[in-house]
Amino acid sequence: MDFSSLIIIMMSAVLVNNFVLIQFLGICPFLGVSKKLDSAIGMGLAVLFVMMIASAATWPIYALLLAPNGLGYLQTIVFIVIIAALVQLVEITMKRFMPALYKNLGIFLPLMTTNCAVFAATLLNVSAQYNYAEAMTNAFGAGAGFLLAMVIFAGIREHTENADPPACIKGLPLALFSVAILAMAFMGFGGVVENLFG
Amino acid sequence: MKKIKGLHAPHCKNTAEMVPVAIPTPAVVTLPMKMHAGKPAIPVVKVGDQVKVGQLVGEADGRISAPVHSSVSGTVKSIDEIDGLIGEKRKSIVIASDGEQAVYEGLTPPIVTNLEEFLDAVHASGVVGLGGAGYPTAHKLTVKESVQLDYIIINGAECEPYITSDTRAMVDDADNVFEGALLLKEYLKPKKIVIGIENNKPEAIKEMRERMATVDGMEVCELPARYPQGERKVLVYNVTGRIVPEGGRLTDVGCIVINCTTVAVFAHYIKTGMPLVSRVVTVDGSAVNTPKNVIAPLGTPIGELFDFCGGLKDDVKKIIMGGPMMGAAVPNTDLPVLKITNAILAISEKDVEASKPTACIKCGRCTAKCPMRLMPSHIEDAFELKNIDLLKKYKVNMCAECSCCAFLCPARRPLSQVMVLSKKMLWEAK
Amino acid sequence: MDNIILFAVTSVTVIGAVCAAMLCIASKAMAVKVDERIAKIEAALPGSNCGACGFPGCGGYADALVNLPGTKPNLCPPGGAAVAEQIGEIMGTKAEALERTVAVVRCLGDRDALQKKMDYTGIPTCYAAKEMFSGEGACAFGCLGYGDCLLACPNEAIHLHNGLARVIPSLCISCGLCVKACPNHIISMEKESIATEVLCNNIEKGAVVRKKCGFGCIACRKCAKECPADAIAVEDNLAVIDHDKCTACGHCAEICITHSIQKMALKQ
Amino acid sequence: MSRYAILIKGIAKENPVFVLALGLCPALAVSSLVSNALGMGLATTLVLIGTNTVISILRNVIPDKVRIPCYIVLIAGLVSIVQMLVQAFVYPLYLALGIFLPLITVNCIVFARAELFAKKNKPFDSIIDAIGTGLGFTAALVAIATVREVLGHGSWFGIPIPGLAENSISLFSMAPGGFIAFGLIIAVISKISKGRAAKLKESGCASCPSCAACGKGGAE
Amino acid sequence: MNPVTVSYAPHIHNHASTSHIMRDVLIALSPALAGSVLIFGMRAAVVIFMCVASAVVFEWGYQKIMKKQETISDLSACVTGLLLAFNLPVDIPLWQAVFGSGVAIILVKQFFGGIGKNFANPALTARVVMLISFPTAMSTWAEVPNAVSSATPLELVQTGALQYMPSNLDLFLGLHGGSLGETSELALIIGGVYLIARRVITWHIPVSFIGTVYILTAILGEQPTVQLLAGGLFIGAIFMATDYPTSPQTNSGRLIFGLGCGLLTVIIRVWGNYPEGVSFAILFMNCIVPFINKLTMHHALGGKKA
Repeated sequence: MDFSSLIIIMMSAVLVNNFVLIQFLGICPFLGVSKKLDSAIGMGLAVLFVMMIASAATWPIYALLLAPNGLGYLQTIVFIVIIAALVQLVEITMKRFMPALYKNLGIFLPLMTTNCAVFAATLLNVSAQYNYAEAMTNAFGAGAGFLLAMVIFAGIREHTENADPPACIKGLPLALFSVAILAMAFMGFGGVVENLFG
Repeated sequence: MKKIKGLHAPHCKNTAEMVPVAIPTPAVVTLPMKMHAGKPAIPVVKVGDQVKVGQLVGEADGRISAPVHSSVSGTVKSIDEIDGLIGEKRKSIVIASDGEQAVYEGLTPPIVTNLEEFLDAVHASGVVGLGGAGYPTAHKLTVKESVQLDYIIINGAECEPYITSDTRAMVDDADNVFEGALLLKEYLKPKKIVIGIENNKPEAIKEMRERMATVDGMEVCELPARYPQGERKVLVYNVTGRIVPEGGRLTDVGCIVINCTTVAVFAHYIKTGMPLVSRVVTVDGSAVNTPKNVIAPLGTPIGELFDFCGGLKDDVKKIIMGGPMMGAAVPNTDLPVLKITNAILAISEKDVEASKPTACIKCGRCTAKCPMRLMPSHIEDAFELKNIDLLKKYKVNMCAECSCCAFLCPARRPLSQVMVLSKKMLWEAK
Repeated sequence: MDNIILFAVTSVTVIGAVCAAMLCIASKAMAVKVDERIAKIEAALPGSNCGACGFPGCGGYADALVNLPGTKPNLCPPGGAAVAEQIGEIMGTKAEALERTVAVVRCLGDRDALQKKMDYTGIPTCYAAKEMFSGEGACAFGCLGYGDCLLACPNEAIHLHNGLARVIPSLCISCGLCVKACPNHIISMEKESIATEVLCNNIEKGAVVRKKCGFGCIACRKCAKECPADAIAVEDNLAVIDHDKCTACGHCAEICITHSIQKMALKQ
Repeated sequence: MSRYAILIKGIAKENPVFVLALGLCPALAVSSLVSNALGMGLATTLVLIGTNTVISILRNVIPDKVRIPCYIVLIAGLVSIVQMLVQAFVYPLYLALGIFLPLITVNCIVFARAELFAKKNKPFDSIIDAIGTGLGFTAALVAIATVREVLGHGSWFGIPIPGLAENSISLFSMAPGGFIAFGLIIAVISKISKGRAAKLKESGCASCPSCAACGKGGAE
Repeated sequence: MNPVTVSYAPHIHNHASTSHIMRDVLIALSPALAGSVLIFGMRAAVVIFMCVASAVVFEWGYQKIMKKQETISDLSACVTGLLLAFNLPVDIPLWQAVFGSGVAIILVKQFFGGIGKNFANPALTARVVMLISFPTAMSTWAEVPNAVSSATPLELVQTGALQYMPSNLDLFLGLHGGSLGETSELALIIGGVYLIARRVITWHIPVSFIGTVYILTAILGEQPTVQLLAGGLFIGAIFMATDYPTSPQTNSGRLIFGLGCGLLTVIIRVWGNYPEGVSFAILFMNCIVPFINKLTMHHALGGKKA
């Protein structure tokens, strides 16, 4: 297995093909839970975590069960069921054994089921025909990219908290403009990953 | 050690050469029972009582308080609530003067032989921090046994623009300042007594040097003429290099800072038995016809001081009790001269800076120049969001209220007011 | 073909069943007890987290209702009687009736009525102006006119008119946030049934008040003498109406010399 | 409520994208070209009609406690079918939409309608609601795509606009431009509706109806 | 006596104001302005005028329409317009220049609440927007008298066409292809020295930014002198990165900020798709200023650890 190809997969998922900023995945939680830095970190970590376990669970099922039997078209339904079940399971487990962590992260877990970033990560792993290590790296990169974007964005939002925009800009539009600027900053990284590690 | 540099404020010490002159006895004086920090004094006279100069009219309520003495001879007219420096109500004794200025017969110099008697004498003189803080001096000088007192710093910095009353005290009343310093040395036994004077007062430095040079463990420390050298924590840091911890007192680092006029006043009391009944007030500003240093009985309405100085020009737009950096603007000239009133200023309309605040451009000047190393622009943000946790984090409680931030702000943000209100908000939230 | 369909159906079913079974077992094995009444009450509360109940947000109130015995069910002013009744139902207690209250600004000193004593330049909030000789007006007890209450109001029920805060009774949701926001304490929550109210807070002597404000209570005691129900007393140079005794005749408002007693119409 | 009102509500007053701010991911991701936007909107409408119909029919059968998993499976199944239909008949669109086609499964709008409407209403009303919401979604997508395609490509529905085609601002065809165009449209709408939209919806999923379904009603 | 004014202390101020600061920045930019007109001819003056004028008009118009307090007199719109113009090639279509001003003033500045409230540098963001929107126009460079190639030195580095590289002196004086105001390091340094002397900016950001680029490129063997003198490093480091609202407020924060800008600039220049990385680097660092501010918070004199 080529180590540098793993790094490329991860870094490009973090910087170049950032899920939120470039690929428009997981916008809802990104905008909704980024008002405070603490909750942004919690949400980001939850996404990262769920993405990892979801990829860990769905990839083998696809590769071992669905693909060999020509059931690739079942991936949507199977994946979403597995993600939903996993999220529930994690939530229950966490509530029971790690109540402190649950207090911080738990409230974000139910949002994961309908988080398209998580779902997309599992689908992308399959459609890009990654092997297991690559899939896990990709999931980690995507999650880390989400976390990074989320944290930076929360910083910006706290910074612009007492900005005084016109009423019609306040809230969602202002947040969208901030994301746009952040996305442009990320566009500067185009090519860096391939050239640096390739 | 990197000293706190401070900033260039205009000096405007127009009255530095002017020997204080006494104003005619006012017809009525108003003596608030709270001219100091701590508990108000308790009136010991009734309406209609005859009082004489130096007679006790308000008794100190405990040690963190100060007695009030009549500054005129006459009749107690009323005991009423009047406006204080920010408009709050303060119980005050109003005395109608008979013009005689008869001195109270009971005044005798106190017998001072040991520390305890010395402190009692300071307490009885009614003296408080005359530089503006108004903290009862006797309590300030009461240090715990465990404290190793290294420095007593006599504050002659007088870094605020316009004000020259301390300068005059160090020049005209140099002997009393020196004798006070000797008393401090004798009874409090610090390792060193330092008098800090800004280098824009050469005469005061000369006078003090002449006297101090004769005694061991006393010296004059010349300070750069930059604001706020006279802030107590800044003074301690610049003179000794010691940092006063948050919430701590100066004695925690073995220091006491005491105003030079304060020293002169209790020295005078111990010599003659005359308590604090009048003080030197600098009357200045662009709307005053002939700026002067005047000696005014406490409680004199500030309007009479302005009248004595040739009256106010027609375009007066602002009246300030204290200096332009930390003083309080007041709505009328009825307020009395207090113990802490070292200057009153009247400013013409053209010099009142009416420019409206504009948005903070985050230039960082307030942060760079704050002597306490706070971040005023951040504190303003937190204040506007009413975020108590952030205010705590930004340590607004440590603000010295020197107004450096607001002075420097290119956007003219009301930063010093924000600081004071934030402190209040923090205090209310506790 | 049949085979594929069968296989597809089986695999989805099996995966689903496995997941379901796992979750069932997990939720049974690791159940954490939560009083479901909390969730129910939270659902019944308005959810605006205004804090008028005295608890941190609606969730805090719901939690307190269940876990702190003795917490009254009628503490939610925005929710009013309907919510109190619902909570009572959930908790199995009977709710006391709660008359709607409305914020009343006890001052009539707008810019025309009130003498000006100075120009204030500084932070334009009541909170700040209070610390600077109580603002520009001569009266230190009245409305400061910078609208702190207006900012506190979640329902835009307060507006400023010529330097005086006014409440629109129909929009008031009884949360009481304006009462807390006013540094001069001139806003109070009054029952909506009251007929008249003294709209002045100045406790200075009549002659002083007369100089400062055209609508100030000068403590002439006319209302106290003429009130048929004997419901008005003058304390600290200020008339006070005892609403329990008041018969809503409205006489005091008609005879008040300075018009500082006004008729109230707070009902929706 | 009349059926006409149900239909109109979804398009205008409760427009899922502009007013409720749901389904933002597809709204931003596939709105660089009008044709893609239209395809995405119609595909979503199809899924909406399907789920609303089935759920409405089965509303008395599905046990309340496990309704969410049931909806998920049902939606995922329908999405798979739509996916296959698109693949079979409009292959270019299938390629253009890529991953966002299966992602209809996790589109909050579908959940929201199932939970908030189909669960409580008769099948026919539910279908109307689905059509209304779907059309609202489609209209929103097309609106965003119009701005983005006209400015970003200088064309509309692939037809070049003279004068603009050679002076296009390609930012709008990329991710940041998507955010900006969407932000501008929302700002204009909330300006026109005098802040109603902004008030209804501060941002994101905090007031997403399916969040209420997921138990915590938003994270903040 | 008329009612007197009552306000909180202090009752005097020093004479700095926002418009004074902006005026100083304009003065500091004037050598570069002269340089750009000298090097690129009258067309440069036209572009600059369009940018400044449209920036002012956008600001004025926005504030009129939104009924906001008018702030064009603080000159910040002029500075933004001028800086934007300095970042454009001389042959840029004028409508694109106006579009850029609009983005800078309205989208980046006014939508966030006007001066001081924006988190990203308006001129710089507008430049990035234009770079993404008009890739061709933004990298078409006019012939410069005396220069061998119209391509910018950084493009020459990227494409490996080093034989066309101007001499270091030409690079320093600005006699080479590039954006209007970025080419003449001499003029920019004069402006920078003026700003530091007037205490409008501190030395921290420019020095750490330029220093980082120099040291890193030296380590990587990428012709540090050329990297320094070619491209927009100086205008970025002296005028863009030091923009008050979008840079940290403490000196230690400013050092970190400059360091980060330098690092990202080198990464993008050496490995990225774009020949020039200064704008993206500063923009990215703008986004993380809140964190730098958090990290470099002043410790109050004698304050206890919270």
